[in-house]
Amino acid sequence: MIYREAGDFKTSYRSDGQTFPIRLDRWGYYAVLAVAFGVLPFVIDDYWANAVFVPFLIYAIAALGLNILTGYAGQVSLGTGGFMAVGAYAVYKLMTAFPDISVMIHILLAGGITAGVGVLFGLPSLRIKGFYLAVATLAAQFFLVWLFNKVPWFYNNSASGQITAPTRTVLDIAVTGPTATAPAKYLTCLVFVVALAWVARNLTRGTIGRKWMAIRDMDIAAEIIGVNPLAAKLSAFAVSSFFIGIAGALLFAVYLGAAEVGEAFGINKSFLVLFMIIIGGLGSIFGSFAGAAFLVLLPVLLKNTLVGGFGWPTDLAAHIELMVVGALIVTFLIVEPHGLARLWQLAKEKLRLWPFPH
Amino acid sequence: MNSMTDEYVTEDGRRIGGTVMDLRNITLRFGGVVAIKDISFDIRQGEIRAIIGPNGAGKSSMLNVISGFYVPQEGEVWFKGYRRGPMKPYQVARLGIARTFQNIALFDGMSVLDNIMTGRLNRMKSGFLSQAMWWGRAEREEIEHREAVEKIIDFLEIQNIRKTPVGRLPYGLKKRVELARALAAEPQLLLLDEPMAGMNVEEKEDMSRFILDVNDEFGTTICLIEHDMGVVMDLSDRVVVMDYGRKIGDGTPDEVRNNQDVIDAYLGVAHD
Amino acid sequence: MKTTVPALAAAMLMAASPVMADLVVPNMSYRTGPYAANGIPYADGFADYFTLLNERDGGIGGQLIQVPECETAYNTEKGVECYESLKSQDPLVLNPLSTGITYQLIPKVSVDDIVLYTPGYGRTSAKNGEVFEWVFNAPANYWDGASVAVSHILDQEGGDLSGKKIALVYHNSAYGKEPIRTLQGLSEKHGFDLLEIPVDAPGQEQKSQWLQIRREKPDYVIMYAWGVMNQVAIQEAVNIRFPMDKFIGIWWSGSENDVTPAGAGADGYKSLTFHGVGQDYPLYDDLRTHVIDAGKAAGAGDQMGNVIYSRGVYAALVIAEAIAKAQELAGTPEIDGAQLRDGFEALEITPERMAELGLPDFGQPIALSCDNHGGAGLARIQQWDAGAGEWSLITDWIEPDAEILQPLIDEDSTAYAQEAGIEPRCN
Amino acid sequence: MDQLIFAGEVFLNGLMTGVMYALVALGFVLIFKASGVFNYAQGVLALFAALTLVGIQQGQIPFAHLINAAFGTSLHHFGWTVPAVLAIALTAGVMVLLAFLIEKLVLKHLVGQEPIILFMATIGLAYFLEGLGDVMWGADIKTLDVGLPQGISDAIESTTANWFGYGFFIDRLDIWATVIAAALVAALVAFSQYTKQGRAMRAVADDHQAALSVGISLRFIWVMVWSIAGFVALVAGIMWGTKSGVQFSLSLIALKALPVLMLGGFTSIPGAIVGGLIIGVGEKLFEFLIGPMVGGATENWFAYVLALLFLVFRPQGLFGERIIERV
Repeated sequence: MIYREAGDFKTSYRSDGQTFPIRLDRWGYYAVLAVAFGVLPFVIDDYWANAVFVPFLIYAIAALGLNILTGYAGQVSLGTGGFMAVGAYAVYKLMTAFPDISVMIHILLAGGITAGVGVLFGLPSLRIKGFYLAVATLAAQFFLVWLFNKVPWFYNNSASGQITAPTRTVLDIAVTGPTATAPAKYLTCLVFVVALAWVARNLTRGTIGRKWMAIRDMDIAAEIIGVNPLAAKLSAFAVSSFFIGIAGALLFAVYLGAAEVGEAFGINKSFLVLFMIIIGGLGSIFGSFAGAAFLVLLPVLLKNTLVGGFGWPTDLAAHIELMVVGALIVTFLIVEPHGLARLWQLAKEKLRLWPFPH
Repeated sequence: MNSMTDEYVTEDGRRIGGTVMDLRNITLRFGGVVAIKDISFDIRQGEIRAIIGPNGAGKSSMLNVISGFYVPQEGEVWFKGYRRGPMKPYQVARLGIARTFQNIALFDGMSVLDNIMTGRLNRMKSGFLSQAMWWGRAEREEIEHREAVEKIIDFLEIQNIRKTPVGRLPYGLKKRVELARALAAEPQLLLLDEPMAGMNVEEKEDMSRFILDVNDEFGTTICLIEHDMGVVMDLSDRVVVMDYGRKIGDGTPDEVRNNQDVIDAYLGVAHD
Repeated sequence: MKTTVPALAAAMLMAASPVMADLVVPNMSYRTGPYAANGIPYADGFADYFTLLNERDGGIGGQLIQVPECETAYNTEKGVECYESLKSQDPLVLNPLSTGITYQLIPKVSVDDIVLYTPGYGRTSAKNGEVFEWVFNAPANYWDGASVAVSHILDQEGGDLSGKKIALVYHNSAYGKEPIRTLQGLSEKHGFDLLEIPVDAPGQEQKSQWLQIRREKPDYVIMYAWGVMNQVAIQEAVNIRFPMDKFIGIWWSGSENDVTPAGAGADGYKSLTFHGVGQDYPLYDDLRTHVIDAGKAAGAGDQMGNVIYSRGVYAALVIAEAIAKAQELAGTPEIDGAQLRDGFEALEITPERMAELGLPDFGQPIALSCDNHGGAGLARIQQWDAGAGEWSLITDWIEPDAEILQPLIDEDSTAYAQEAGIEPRCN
Repeated sequence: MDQLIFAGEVFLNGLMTGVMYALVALGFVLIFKASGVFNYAQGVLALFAALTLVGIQQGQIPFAHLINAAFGTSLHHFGWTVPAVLAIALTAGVMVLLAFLIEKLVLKHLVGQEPIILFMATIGLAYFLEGLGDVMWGADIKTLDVGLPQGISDAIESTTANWFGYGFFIDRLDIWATVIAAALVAALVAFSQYTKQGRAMRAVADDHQAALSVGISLRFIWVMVWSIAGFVALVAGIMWGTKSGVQFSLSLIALKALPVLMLGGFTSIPGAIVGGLIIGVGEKLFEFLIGPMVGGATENWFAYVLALLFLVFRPQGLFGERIIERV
């Protein structure tokens, strides 16, 4: 009865265009932010940070990025892993070459470099469409992984080609390297997530977002009403890669601490992030978060239930996890192709009308 | 009628100006098939110009040439006194030409409001950073253009559906939204591709009224393709008649109605 | 985000459960994923040995050993999750059987006081205990392996390799690239040509590489492969009729899994090993009685005696010995990670002790110290007998070339110490 | 001169590898033509088929591991072995059953969805089948032997040695694969030309609506096509499994087939074959000629980059029809 629009009149176009038009949503959002910044950092332990929250936040950024490209601009990409690798290696090179500059700036620069690479590999999207493009982006995936494995300059000539994140501090608190504490890692990722989600929301509600969606829904019509397809597609590739590059940089520097390109940024990463946006909801900011949360938590939950709860062998649990993830993807596509975001929206619509459904 | 630049005022008091669009000896081929053969005609400021003809006459191709989607192999397209070189469709749109489509080409994943807002994309100038931050120009612009769009929404009487995703709308309303999107661009030349196709009489009447009102109130030059002869004759100032890719008639509705070639084409007289 | 809250709560409940007083030696295994075929026997061997100690001896020094298993699927992210969830159980030592996960854990274990034991894999320069306080890679590492392989070839060729050509076929990853510098150094020293042939993971298709070998006719092929790359490489070598006795794999390319698919053609294939082969040891009788037949085996019990299984047993054995040593030094059976590190650094496993443990002549003598975390690095050559379907040892222990290796180890560990800001210890 | 002869050998081996790629790509094309589904799971189907074949041959008890874990039993084998031919027939039966289940549980509910949604559904299916295969038959590596020969062909080696002074290496397994692939394609063509079901299949491929209106059951066609694709996957699984043993990595051959499809077009069987050959030869020659200059191991990406460049200049693929955009 409390959750509704009635009495919540919009008196200006400005208030009509805001992100959370319903007051309770707005409060909910502020409450989540308050908990995320004000409570969690004080209670989070290593396991929760490293096994759940940090990967969730990082994947949320990657999912946001891919969602901009795939969900908003309609260009399916399977190159996410490769672009994350660009971010990771860029941040590694920057961190080791300019140790005196803040790592936060390095991470942003890594995103920028990835954006450039993304634009380069986005060029064929002008000519290639649909799943031809999806397969074509695999060229980026495989080529980039090969490149980072092959050229010793990228990994500072280390014997094995592994890159290891040195310790860097922000405000004298270590955020990368072994001494970084769980809250520090968590907060670093959280800051990026909040800022980038806000940027994603702004971009998708304005002119650029409408161009992307117009290209997605009907590219020919979009061009005829005046959308430059090259600019629209490449800007989507650039923004998307920027996000994904930052996710890759955080994944390497903050989360894993050491990485090897073929293993950490292989094609499975591309699929994982794609699954996140399918399950979460294409073309939805909320969906990117929901999908990332779902696919980060599901394996942890299944493992703890099957292995910890039932005492089943770990390998069986891992196989069943594959089956469950696969079945869930199919089920989502059948039942709700718009993902968790639509389910959430439907639930809210029901709630808004409750208790008088008609 | 013969002088291109003479301005005149119609019986119902609309001011018709000089030539806006001039098509000279247009020929368009797809592989070996000739879709348009050596057609010339003009469109004048403020008028409602119709292109009619039987199925397969090349009307849609003609409209696509005007909108820049097809580039003719021969002939010249002059717009506002300049010869238009080969251009990308989006560049043509930026010159001030907007259109609707025979098979509705709305963006199904977006709301009515967003669809219409896309019509104003070319008028929005805020930079990338401003948009990313939603600060200054981006937000101001959004509100300004929203106001303009709301006027069109009021004008076309679609206030109650502005937040509905267009995918859920019935056919007639979609046509209206498409018109709204084209109008939102405040075009100098508005192209309507069979705006009344598939409508019932009542919807057609509504649509005719909107077209006339658009022309009247905003002074928009309109070029339309239509099947329904009756509607066309009532609406338009001048009519081009096409058949098998050729122009077989051009003039006021009355002139065209009495043209023997046109009568033959519509009555289906056998071609030799 | 709201939907995740109950799920989180449930997961929290599950993750927090195990608390115990026993000594915890987790088994970071991979029974799934691309390398499962090798991960399964290793994990079985590792767990079975501790089960044996618990069942037969009541643990070590009266302390039962808990071996919680965590599936990494050879995936670094699952490795992190495993590390964090295992960390809450206060483990003494970790053995992730993955070079990638090892690199990731090296910085972390030094903060969390956990020993990282990576026999025959991981970061080679971790042999330098002055820099890598918490990491042990005895008895042998990748570079030792490369050097021993070349020593064996030298032996075969009567001590002269000048003008010879040796090809290195390697898994194009951190692991596969490890021996390159060693071999480059050795090639300079002994005057042989080195031909580097990378194979991208997974290595399902290696026709180009083996055609190249056929064309360039190297005298010997040394292989650093893992997973399906092993089987395909051996099959392709058989196909091009490369002389099998001139084809030498690292110890990770020398299990039954790798040679059986190639059938009789694989006869004579050689690989390195740093432990004995077969089941002909008294310990295996104990394992059978107390573990397999008692129904307490970690796996299906069908992997026993398999090379990788034995390697799992050996890794467990070294850890167990280090625990015993640590208990002795600390004067208490309830040791912690730091005490185990001291135990490792004082570890001495003599041939007599190996015989006592039921594995006579199974492993080399091990004696570690504060600065030497890698042991002597000896290895032997085993050869496959396809008819009998078993490996046999054909050489005695061969020493690696410290003259080449030590500068490399110093260089790499110094670089790491600088990058990570570590002060050398042990002085 | 030597380089040229070597290149000749590399070329021939590339052709043979190309046949193996085409074999996988064929399964994709069949399903895409008849149902418009880009079946990413084709590679996993091959793995699943090979696993099932070995499991049946060796008399493994399916789901033994799961049953053991749930009920504390220790089952593993029935204790019999099945002859190869019978095992292949039984596996084909399993693949038909699988096709039926996929249609019933997945495809039926996705009729009319956008192609990209269907594509993503098959990625989900791939994950599921991968897990299912492991749970049913275990994740250890299995040797697949149905009696196909392997190793260098002496006849070709000695002949070419006489001709060029350098004996070419051709794997007998590859020769067999080529023969079998040719037979398979011939059988498929014959089936689609001369049988009622085959004609129905082509009708559906041409025009769904029209085929429905003349009374062809779409569901039957889909089950049939997926069964055939399952059978093609079985053949591919046998070939690749004989080469490298049956294990998880087998499913990754799908990644080799994707550039083949981009090159050959998704709807053309000749395209799949020619595309396979081009990719096979291209990547081998590139590795031979350019590989040494850039450090080798180029094969993983070369096929994709080749296909990508090709598509930029010819977006409809090798045999696809020219796309005319209209509004």
